[in-house]
Amino acid sequence: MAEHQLPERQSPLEPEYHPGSHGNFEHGVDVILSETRPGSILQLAAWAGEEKRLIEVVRKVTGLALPDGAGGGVGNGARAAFGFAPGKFTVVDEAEGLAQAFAGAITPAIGTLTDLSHGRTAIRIAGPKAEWVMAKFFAIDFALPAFPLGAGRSTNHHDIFAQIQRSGADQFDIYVFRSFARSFWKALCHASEEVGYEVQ
Amino acid sequence: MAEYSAFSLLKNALTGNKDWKPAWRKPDPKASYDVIVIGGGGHGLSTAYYLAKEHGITNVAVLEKGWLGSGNVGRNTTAVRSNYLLPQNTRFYEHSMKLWENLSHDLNYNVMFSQRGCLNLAHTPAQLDDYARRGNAMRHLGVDADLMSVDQIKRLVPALDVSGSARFPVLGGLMQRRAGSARHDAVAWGYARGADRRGVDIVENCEVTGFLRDGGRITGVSTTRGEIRAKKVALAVAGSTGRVMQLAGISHMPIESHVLQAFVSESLKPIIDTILTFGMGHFYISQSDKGGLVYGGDLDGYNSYAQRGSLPIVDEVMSEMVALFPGLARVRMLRSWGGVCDMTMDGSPIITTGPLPGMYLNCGWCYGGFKATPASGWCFAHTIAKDEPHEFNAPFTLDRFYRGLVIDDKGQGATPRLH
Amino acid sequence: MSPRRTETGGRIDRLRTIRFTFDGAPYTGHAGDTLASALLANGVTLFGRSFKYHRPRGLLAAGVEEPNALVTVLRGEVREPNIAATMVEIYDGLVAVSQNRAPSLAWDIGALNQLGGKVLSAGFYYKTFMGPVIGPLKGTRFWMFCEHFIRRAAGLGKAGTAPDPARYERMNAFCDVLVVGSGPAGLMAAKAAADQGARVILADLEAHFGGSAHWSGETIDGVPAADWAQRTVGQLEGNDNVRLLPRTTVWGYYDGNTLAALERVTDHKETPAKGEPRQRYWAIRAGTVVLATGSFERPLIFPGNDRPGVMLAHAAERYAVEYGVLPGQRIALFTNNDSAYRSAVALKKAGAAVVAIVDVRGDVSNEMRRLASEAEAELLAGHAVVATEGGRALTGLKVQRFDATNGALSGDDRSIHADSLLMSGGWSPTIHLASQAGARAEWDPARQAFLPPRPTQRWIGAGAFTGSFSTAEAIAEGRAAGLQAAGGSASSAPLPIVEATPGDPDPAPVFEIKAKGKSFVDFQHDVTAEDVRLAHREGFVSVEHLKRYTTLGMATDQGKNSNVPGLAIMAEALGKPIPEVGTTRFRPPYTAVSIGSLAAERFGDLKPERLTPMHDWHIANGATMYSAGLWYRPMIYGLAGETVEQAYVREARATRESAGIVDVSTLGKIAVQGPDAAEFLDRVYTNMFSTLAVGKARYGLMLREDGLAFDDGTTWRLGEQDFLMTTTTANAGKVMQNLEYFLDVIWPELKVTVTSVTDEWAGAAIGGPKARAILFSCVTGTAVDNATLPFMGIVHGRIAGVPVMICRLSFSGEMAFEVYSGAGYGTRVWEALIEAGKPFGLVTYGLEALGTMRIEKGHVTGAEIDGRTTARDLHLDWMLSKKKPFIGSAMMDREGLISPDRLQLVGLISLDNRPFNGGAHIVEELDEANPHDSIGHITACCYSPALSKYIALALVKDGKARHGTRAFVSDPLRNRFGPIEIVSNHFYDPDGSRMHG
Amino acid sequence: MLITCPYCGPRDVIEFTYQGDGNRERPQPASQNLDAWNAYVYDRLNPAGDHNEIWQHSGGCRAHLRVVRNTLTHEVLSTAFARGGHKTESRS
Ligand SMILES: Cc1cc2nc3c(=O)[nH]c(=O)nc-3n(C[C@H](O)[C@H](O)[C@H](O)COP(=O)(O)OP(=O)(O)OC[C@H]3O[C@@H](n4cnc5c(N)ncnc54)[C@H](O)[C@@H]3O)c2cc1C
Ligand SMILES: NC(=O)c1ccc[n+]([C@@H]2O[C@H](COP(=O)([O-])OP(=O)(O)OC[C@H]3O[C@@H](n4cnc5c(N)ncnc54)[C@H](O)[C@@H]3O)[C@@H](O)[C@H]2O)c1
Ligand SMILES: Cc1cc2nc3c(=O)[nH]c(=O)nc-3n(C[C@H](O)[C@H](O)[C@H](O)COP(=O)(O)O)c2cc1C
Ligand SMILES: [Zn+2]
Repeated sequence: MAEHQLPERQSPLEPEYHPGSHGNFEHGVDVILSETRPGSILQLAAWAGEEKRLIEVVRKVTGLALPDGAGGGVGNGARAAFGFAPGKFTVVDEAEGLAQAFAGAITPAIGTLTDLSHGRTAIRIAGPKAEWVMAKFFAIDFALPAFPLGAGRSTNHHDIFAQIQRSGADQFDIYVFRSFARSFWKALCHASEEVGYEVQ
Repeated sequence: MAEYSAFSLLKNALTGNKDWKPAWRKPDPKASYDVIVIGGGGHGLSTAYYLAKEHGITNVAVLEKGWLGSGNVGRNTTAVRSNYLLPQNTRFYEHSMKLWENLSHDLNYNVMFSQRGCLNLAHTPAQLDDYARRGNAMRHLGVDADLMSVDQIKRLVPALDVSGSARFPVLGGLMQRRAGSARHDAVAWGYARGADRRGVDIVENCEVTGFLRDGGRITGVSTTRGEIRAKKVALAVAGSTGRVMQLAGISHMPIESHVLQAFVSESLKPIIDTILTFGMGHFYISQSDKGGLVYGGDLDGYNSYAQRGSLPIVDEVMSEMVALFPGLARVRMLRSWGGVCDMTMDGSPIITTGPLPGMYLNCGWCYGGFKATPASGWCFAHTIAKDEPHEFNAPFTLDRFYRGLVIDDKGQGATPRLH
Repeated sequence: MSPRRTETGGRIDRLRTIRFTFDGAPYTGHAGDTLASALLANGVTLFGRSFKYHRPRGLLAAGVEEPNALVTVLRGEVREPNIAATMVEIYDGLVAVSQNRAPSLAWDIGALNQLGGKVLSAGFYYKTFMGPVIGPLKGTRFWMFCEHFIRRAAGLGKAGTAPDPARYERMNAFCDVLVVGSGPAGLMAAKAAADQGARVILADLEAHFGGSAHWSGETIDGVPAADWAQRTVGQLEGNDNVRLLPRTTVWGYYDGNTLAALERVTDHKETPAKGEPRQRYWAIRAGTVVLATGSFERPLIFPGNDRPGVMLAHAAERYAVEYGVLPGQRIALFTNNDSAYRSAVALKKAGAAVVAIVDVRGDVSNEMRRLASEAEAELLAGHAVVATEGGRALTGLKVQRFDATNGALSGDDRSIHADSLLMSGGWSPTIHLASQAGARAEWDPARQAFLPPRPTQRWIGAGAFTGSFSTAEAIAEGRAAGLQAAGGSASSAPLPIVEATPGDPDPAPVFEIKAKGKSFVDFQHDVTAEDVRLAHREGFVSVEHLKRYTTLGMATDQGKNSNVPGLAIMAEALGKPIPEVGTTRFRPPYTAVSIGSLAAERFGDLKPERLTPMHDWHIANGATMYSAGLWYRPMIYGLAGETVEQAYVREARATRESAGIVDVSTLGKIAVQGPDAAEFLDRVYTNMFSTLAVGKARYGLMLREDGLAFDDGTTWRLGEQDFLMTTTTANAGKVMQNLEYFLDVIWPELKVTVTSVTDEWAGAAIGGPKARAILFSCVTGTAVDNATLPFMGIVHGRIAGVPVMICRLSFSGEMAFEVYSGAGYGTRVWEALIEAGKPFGLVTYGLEALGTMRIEKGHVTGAEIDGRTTARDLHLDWMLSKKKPFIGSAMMDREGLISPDRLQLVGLISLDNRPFNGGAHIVEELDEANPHDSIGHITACCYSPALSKYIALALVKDGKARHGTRAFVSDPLRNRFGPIEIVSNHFYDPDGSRMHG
Repeated sequence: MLITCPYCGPRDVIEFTYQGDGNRERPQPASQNLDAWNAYVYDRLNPAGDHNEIWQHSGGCRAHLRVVRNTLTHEVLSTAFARGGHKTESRS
């Protein structure tokens, strides 16, 4: 099948996305906020007992070696994967088209594949105060020993569901529902004012 | 016992207030009674009062496991209204309202019933229609109801944010002007004194721990103060219904016990002169005569007998409060507490004979039974005395769930935490 | 120099002068002062008026428990009432005013209440104001008349209505050890736990760490206790694993070792930094909590004990040592225990004359006698204060001989000239947090105090909190607690060495001196010892009745000063020991917390906004938005000068005449996938889905377990094992939860995943006679003719280069299509459709027009599926499959659900050509004055452009049988009455020929 | 209150939705025994003490859990996936 060149997607953050430094930044910015706009965000779900096979499929298709265990995850800059629920994984790729790559591989015997590339918005927060700002929103422990590198967590901030992956010692990738993304982004900017933030 | 009046107050003041007598006696329980009422809350006490007053049955004991009024009658937010949607409820609560309107005189005890109105705020046109439906339903049963415009609301409650910029702007509201609030403790004490004056024994610190039976028939109770026999045993234990029914061998009921929290602020000069509810959440508020803002919100949402709540509801209630009243952010919450509510599967109460012979059951008040206190006792007394319900409580049977005759004002079905 | 400031001493910064006003008068103080200490230094004695009698009141305390000196702090228009002056740190430009007085604090008209005296005894209002039993003032009238004045007289401060511009914030924290209180015990605990490598949070409500070490004058490890505390704090500060939270009150101890704390971040600052919150609400989940919250000193109850100038002994000590302020020049002390002697010495050292120590105990130890002489105070052992003198400030007191064993007074009274009387009635451990879970505190007869209950959660106590009132014990217990909390083993390292004033921790069991005059137990609420005895006489003897009858302990200090003395008086009246009377229940918060702080980040932002992909387009193109749950949806796209009705009528008419397009992205969308997906849907829906062909959609209905209607929507079969379910906007979340529940709990054997894909897809519904032509002009990659895309068919193609999925289905009743695309392309597809529609007269329409067209068609929505209706009530019984069980099938035929007098869906036509209102009722006989006998109500109404009539849907008793009959609309709320005709709910195109095409 | 999700670990109650009495047994789908259906839909054990109940970790992994929790103390005694499998004992 010939691939059409697809138009650029519209970001839900657009009117509220203001690159530059904001808030109390006179003494430097302590967090950097950005929208990472991955081309593909997939949910893979394995039937009970099929998790290992699914992990193997992920490795074959993406080259990512998912650790087996609740909330385990990996990333390599361009691609990332993490568990967020029993038998369920989020797999992200900078590029579009990851769903097609998985289409044949996730057989009905293993589980299901759901494309959420449009449905979730990916926001990255990085910097020395990333944990501090995240703690304003989510009742989970962001300290490195409790939330190791690569790991994933499902949680929520009131009405807003979030899947969070730790993509660096001082860096988190947050996946929120697209329809809530603008509200969440505004709240995140607001909460970051105290420490000074930069939007990239 | 002395009548209460301005005159008696003055006379006693002159003698150093030395002559006041206990508001009710503290008798030891007798070996047997015509009727035992279990539960010294509002409903148990009013039941005893009306048994004596309306039916001449005075050989009655009210057994209370703790101190009188230690249950929900002593910890509720005191909203009294009859603004229900469904006619079964409206008729019953309107009967209660009429009793409230004369209660202080009836009891010779100032229960401070103040008809300062209850206003339900609407935030969407659909909600306004819903309230109109309810208000019209009330009007068709002869109960007062009005729709209020935003301007009228602004004048009534100047502190309220009615600006269009609010996340959920106020579009109007349903007002029941005859609604109001009463002093919760005074209601318990007033009924206790009234019942006591008519010969009822009010026995505190007397917990029912079992039921006496003769065959299938209930013939009395065992208590922490000994066995007590009775021709009729009536339950009015609200949040403890599940526990007490289990003592009678009935392990399952269409009831879950849930905790509801309430809050009071530090005392303030008058700022909110009515009862107000938020349409986009569960928040409601009024101001006590002492000046404290008395407010609350939703159930904590899980089974509990613990009379205390968890933090998320605290946050939720306060968020909703400042959404309506951004000027009150600097007012401070002084105390919070919880009560155990007997939530039924349709959110409406149960007042019935049975389910066991010799037993009478009054329960299922959810978080709204304070307003029912007079009518509940009045109807329950009738049911006990006549062995059949009065038409006001006839719909509130126990088998209505099974027969598909639920009285579901909120339309939430058998999910008690949502009623 | 201000009259009461000492020459030296105190932990204030004398080089920094701070200017503020109180009741409009300008004052100065120093950095480190509280409003209380600064005013005291300026010679102010009158701080407030009491609640009931409006008696003049001075400072009682120096900390959070202050009941008298409540002020309102103003920041511009924004008011913060009822703040204890002892807790306000002054800053330049602070504006504070007194409360509950008119016209001024010094001359308060409310003081006339004192004349009411005995009439206004406890509970008086229950006995009067009932008014006449007959006549116009019967019922509630007379009471409400009186109440009007009572309400105005009651209340403390005045709340503001100006919106608070401050920012509030929440912070979630996790730690191994939370230490509450930073006195010697808390500091040691924090240090010990931190040294073990535990994650530690140390919180203290005061601005400075150190607790009593901050002002005790003791020596620890050879340096002043305050310096030791500072050094210890310094050691903690350096640790990565320690978070220090000054000005942070831990106010609630909740289940699961979750504690709530309030940090006052900028209340002490003139202006906050950018983005800095005024207050931060900490929700702390702690492994173990060390409670090192210290203790409160109790007042003694004697006549005139509320006169300005009568103060707690340790408070005076604090003012002197911490702030360099003397509460008076000639000071007398009145005590039942040893701790006041230390205070006497401290005050003497600070420069005051200590004229007398009145001790109720006959035999006072030699050590204390020595301290008395060190303070150069006359010791009056076996004496008691029986009166105080003065007006708005103390001028003297009277003492008499006192027998502590029986409370008897004897001999002549003797006057002592003093401008300050300090009292100590013993100490009560601060057990509030430990008791919040409802556990019973235990009375210790030696300490004459309630000690903490046995832990119901993971906490360890230390220091004065446990009743160990010496600093050496506090230090030892603190370290042990810290070690234990961090999982460390006992340490053999030497403990810091304490040099402290000696003293016996046990007071004499004397609480009240019974003499002539009003003796206050609850200062703020004016509850006197006599009120407690009146409660006893009237039978309100249980401690909870005592509290409620007299309001003892219900004031802003929540009984911190009054509970134990009140209990003791009741116990004596009953002739029972104190523990048999019990103590009232401790409740959160420990001290009052601002409501803004609890709303935290939701202050000003209660709920997030949920936006469709085309939201910005709607706004830019003149839509009036309507909030539907959290979503925003276009209501109308009004033209200049149009009313709402004109707009929706135009939009609906144009749709039926040519074509209209509406954003349906908010519909709930759930991917139902897996080998058992079809089987699952058969169980969930009342009708069959396993028979649905791939590439087709079907309308489905769900019931609740109890047999009532739950939700409806179309479900599309995209593949053999792949369905896309749509739900109503309002029920999307509920349906999702219901599906998950059944899959997890009831039918775990089914291999199905359900995933919310609401946000994945943008949806546009385009309908009307020209709709197909419009699609034809812009869709590529698929045909859209009747054969390729029949009713309920699905095709995949492209619009503007974007992949789309098109299903032919109709809510409006017209030939209509739902066009789904990836949400990121939603606006692009939407714009392309609009562009393509231009030649065809395509209009955008909003919810009002959508509603109008669905009413014309008689389709149901949430107004009809309202949780009380059945499928039959809504004439959807044709959807109830008889071939299979489904959720609700077993329950739906119970007697109440099939009875003939149920409300059933009908249509109504206005016969007087006037509009209906939603929520109006229907009657058979019109009675405008006394409306009665409603037979139903309107659920939705509109002007129907298709019928050129005002129409409505309604639920009416036995409605189906009434088709073709007349009745009346009865809407007393809006005074709208008039004749109607009851008809079928299918007003328009009942056989569906338009949508089938 | 904290509930330990076997997948996500201990989480605040705010992340969970209560789904009630876990002792109820749903009749077979085709069952015509109305008493059994009524009991399933309407009757609750509602004990004062340990209670077997269902919670959904709706603000997390969305799994349903069987939780044993004391209704007098709110202490969570154990949690397990409703689908079976991993169980976490909390009582120390
Ligand atoms: C926070 C809160 C706010 C509320 N707000 C409102 C409101 O604004 N308006 C409104 O109308 N309603 C409100 N309610 C509901 C209302 O308080 C109750 O529905 C009503 O009080 C219940 O009736 P009662 O007074 O008889 O119950 P209770 O006062 O609870 O009486 C039951 C009594 O039974 C006793 N008992 C239990 N077991 C035994 C035993 N084995 N032996 C002896 N005695 C026993 C209990 O100790 C208790 O005293 C609220 C409830 C709560 C918790
Ligand atoms: N009879 C006596 O002489 C007597 C009696 C009691 C105490 N003391 C003295 O008290 C000291 C006891 O030391 P300690 O460390 O146990 O207590 P402490 O009084 O020194 O410290 C307690 C600290 O806890 C803080 N605190 C209380 N509740 C809090 C809350 N909810 N949130 C945050 N902070 C809170 C207080 O602000 C205070 O700083 C000793 O120095 C002892 O000599 C003496
Ligand atoms: C209408 C109302 C007003 C109240 N006002 C106050 C108040 O001003 N001060 C106070 O301390 N408590 C107040 N309370 C709360 C009670 O002190 C108490 O917490 C409540 O009755 C529950 O009892 P418990 O906390 O002993 O369980 C009020 C309660 C109600 C119902
Ligand atoms: Zn989980």
